Amino acid sequence: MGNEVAVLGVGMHPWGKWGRNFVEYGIHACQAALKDAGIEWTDVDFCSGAETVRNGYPGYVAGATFAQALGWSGARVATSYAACASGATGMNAARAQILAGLCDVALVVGADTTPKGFLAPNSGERWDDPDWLRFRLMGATNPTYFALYARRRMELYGSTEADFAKVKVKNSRHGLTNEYARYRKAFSEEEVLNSPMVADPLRLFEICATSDGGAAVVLSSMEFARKHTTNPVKIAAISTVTPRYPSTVIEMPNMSTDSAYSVAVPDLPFRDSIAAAAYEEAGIGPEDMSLAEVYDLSAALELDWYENIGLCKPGEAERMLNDGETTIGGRVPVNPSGGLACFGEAVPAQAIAQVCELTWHLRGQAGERQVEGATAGITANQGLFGHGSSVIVTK
Amino acid sequence: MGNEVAVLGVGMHPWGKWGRNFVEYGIHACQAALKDAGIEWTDVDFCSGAETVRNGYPGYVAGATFAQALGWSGARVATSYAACASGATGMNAARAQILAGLCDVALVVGADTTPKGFLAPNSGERWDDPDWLRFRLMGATNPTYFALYARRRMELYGSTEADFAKVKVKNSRHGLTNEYARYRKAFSEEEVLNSPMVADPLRLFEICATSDGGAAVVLSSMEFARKHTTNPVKIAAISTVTPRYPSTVIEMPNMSTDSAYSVAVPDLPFRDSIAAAAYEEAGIGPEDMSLAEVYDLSAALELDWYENIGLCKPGEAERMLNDGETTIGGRVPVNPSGGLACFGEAVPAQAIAQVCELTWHLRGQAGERQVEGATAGITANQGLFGHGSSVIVTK
Amino acid sequence: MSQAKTRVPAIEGWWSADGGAPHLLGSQCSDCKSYFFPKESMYCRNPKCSGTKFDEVPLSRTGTIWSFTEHYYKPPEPYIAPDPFEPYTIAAVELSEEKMVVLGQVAKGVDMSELKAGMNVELVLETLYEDDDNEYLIWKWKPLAD
Amino acid sequence: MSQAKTRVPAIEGWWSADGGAPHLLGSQCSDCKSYFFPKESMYCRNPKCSGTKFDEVPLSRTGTIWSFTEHYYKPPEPYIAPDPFEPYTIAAVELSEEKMVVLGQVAKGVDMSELKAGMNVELVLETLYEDDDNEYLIWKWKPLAD
Ligand SMILES: [Zn+2]
Ligand SMILES: [Zn+2]
Repeated sequence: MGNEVAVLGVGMHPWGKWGRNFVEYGIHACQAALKDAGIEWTDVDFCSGAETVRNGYPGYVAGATFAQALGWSGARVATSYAACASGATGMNAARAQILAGLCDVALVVGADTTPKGFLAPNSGERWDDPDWLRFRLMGATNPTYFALYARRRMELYGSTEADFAKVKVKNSRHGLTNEYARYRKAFSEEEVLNSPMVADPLRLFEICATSDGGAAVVLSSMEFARKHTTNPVKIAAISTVTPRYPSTVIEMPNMSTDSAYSVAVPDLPFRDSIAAAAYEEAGIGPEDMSLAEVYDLSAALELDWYENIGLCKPGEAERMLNDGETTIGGRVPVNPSGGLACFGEAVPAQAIAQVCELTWHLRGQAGERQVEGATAGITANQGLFGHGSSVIVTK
Repeated sequence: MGNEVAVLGVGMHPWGKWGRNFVEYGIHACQAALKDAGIEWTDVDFCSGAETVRNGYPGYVAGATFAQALGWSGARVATSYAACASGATGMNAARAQILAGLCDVALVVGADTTPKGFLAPNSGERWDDPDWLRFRLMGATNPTYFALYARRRMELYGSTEADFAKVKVKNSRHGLTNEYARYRKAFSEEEVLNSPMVADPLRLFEICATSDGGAAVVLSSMEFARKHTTNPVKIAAISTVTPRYPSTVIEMPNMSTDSAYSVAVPDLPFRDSIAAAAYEEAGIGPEDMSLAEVYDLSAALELDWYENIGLCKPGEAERMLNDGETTIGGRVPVNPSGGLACFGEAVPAQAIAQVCELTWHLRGQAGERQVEGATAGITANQGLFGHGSSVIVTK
Repeated sequence: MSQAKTRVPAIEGWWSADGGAPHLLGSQCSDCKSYFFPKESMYCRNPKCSGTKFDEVPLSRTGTIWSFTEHYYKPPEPYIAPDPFEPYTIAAVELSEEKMVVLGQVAKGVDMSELKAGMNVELVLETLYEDDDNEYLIWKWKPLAD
Repeated sequence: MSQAKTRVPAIEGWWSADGGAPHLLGSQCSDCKSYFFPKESMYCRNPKCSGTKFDEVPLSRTGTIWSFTEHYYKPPEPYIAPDPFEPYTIAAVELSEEKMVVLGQVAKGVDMSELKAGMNVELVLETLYEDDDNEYLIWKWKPLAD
């Protein structure tokens, strides 16, 4: 238990398509998290920003941008980037500073303002950049990859379009009363299945949008936390592992995988290994989880995650879903926040928002969407270029 | 001394204007550092990359890019950005993981491929971005800021153009035999003073160029290090502090400073506070330093650093320089590597390269430019947006 | 309509039709024999191998489908889409010898409903886009009659 | 040569000449009275203040020179340089009341050799660049006769 840090405060700015400066969302989230923690900004020793690469220099130096906006206090600063895992990397940087005894209190924050439509690569001809080439040579968009995973489930396990639609239906109901969610509308299975096909078998309402949003957490040493609160929620593990060679599951933005010709594939594929490392670090397992927040970049991908984080065996996710086990009230609710289905992705904020959600449930503060008696939860996401993260939060 | 980590290995790729992919420089440096450490890539638990923002997605996720190029090993990964301090932030991330007991061995790497000419802001109209506005509204380039600092010395202390030229002369001699330096030519004071005026009082040969280059260090716990070597060089401190409000010295890329109308200026200006935090962390002071590597973005700026890192009192830097105290063989040689004057800046690699240089001197491996009997050294740099760093390396 | 356009690769050095049937060009580490596509030329990506010598090799021109998808909307640039836009199918194919998965569009005229995971496919060359002078060729995957 | 061009600000809302002499427009925190330029409107940057209300205020139009420099080379875009390029001088000026340093070009016709740290200057408006229709105005610093 020597690896634990306290989640002293959490805060978010509502997700949406506000079109304002990302700094505003981040500061709003910071203020909320500081207030929730009951501390002042000047108590913060370390300001850990999750970077946005779409907002010029202020986004590249997000940690410093937020520190300046809150008021230069002499705090130490860092900014992390790891695609969808940026927020988790930011939390991991803060956790390590605390566990190393280099600081007592850290503020972790991520916020984004996103352009409309498909995420597209930067402009210019970049024949060296796989993210540019995949569009140029074959039109492989982000939904391409999600669709390949979805179709793979159908071919392997006989999953149906209705199964995928049901994930969206479930998440849309979960997020209905979440004040931070962008979309608060209960979708029916029929509505989802009638939405336009984007990348077969995935339809428009099954693919995650990009959003503006911001989230922040205040982390502290357990010693500091005990002076401020009783029984704080704790971070028991943060996994930021990379794949093992050869990684033979196709991943954004690549057009090819490693070859398993001369080296055997590892025991665990990459997505499974992310959560496995978190469980190992926390010393608890999937059976101990009360809830999970996973990256439903597509409705179908949520089903993969059930298996990747060990909630069920490969091929059993559809049964779990259809039996209501992952609905609030079920055995282990998944995405009680509403997930990306209700939020849309605000890249640097998302992994932090997942931890905010778990924290509210473990404290019993999740309101109408409360998972009763929650004692431990796990987050999971996967980004580009071998990035992924999993965070375990416990009571 | 519980805050120490070992510098187990160091490595660099020569600086230049090679125009190749930045990954190549980084991998070259990594291989050199791993070989120097006597370990394999698969021994590395944590791969900490310093980001380059000018090389597309592979640059944004530098840590993962290098980890993939070396071969996915399942290592944990992070990427840090902090402008000129990126490399130090990457080392600080690695140090914290080690001190927290989350990993034993970390590889820190930064590399860059830079465009020709002045550093210019990203394209497009960005009325929100101070880095864009300073060019648009007044043509405030990077040399503008260096020139303002230089002229301030002249006005305040009576520094002369000859003083600035002598810094370049000294550094050009220091770097003459450094195999990693880009420029290896001994400049005379006359040559420097005859070079074209760029931003008065700074001339072309007194302003740092942008370079391609790569540098890497292997850091480990002291316990791990003792199994692999005797008396490893240690990192005793890494400072990444932000300014304190109000910060009233003009800084890139801003067009204005904070106001000291309602809050008094802090005891230490920002640049002084960077090194002060490092000394406090290390528990030693300027008088203990055998050498220093500082950011001579301009020849004149090196003189500011003498005072900022406490080698002399304000206004005494010119005397120190002219008495030969900062020349190899003098009391506390500054930039024995040749500094940015001989390297040109490769942003994400530079703060790491500074630590490589100190390590060679502390080990007695610096060849013809060896600072004899070196027992401790300090690095310092300052970047954009409230970033700066200082690292103290000891024997 | 005058003469035929010149057929040029949409990207240089990634495939060849020299010696008959078209195939992708990969590289193989001289030390550990690992295959790479696109070609790796610097440093072997097998973490236990520090090989730096690579041979350019033709890759298997057949493989089996791992998964597939059809696109109904025009993707953003730099994709050069026909006007009017035409849906296209992408398949992920595991090469028979190298055990690596390579994406590619599926050959024109193949309906997505004909595809199945595990199906054998072969590599063909087709036009990706064209301008006034040239047709730009890219590899595509085409089901093998069995 | 027909009529005079329209004089418009090179950036909106950063300065004003309303009520006579030109001055920069800053903001002042209602709580701690800290000044900000460019205007802060969201959250006070004094770390000990959590003010979120700001008044737009005119800033001192005089100050003292902290430092200065003259540029001999054309800077990159987005600077819009005259053709042929003309050297320009930039001064860092501490505003007399607000104790903040604000950069600006030095007024045309002032030779850099006339400048000294501590010298009193005032704010004037001059053309930064022009196009067919407009002259774009920006603030500049001009030494005060004393
Ligand atoms: Zn090999
Ligand atoms: Zn205030």
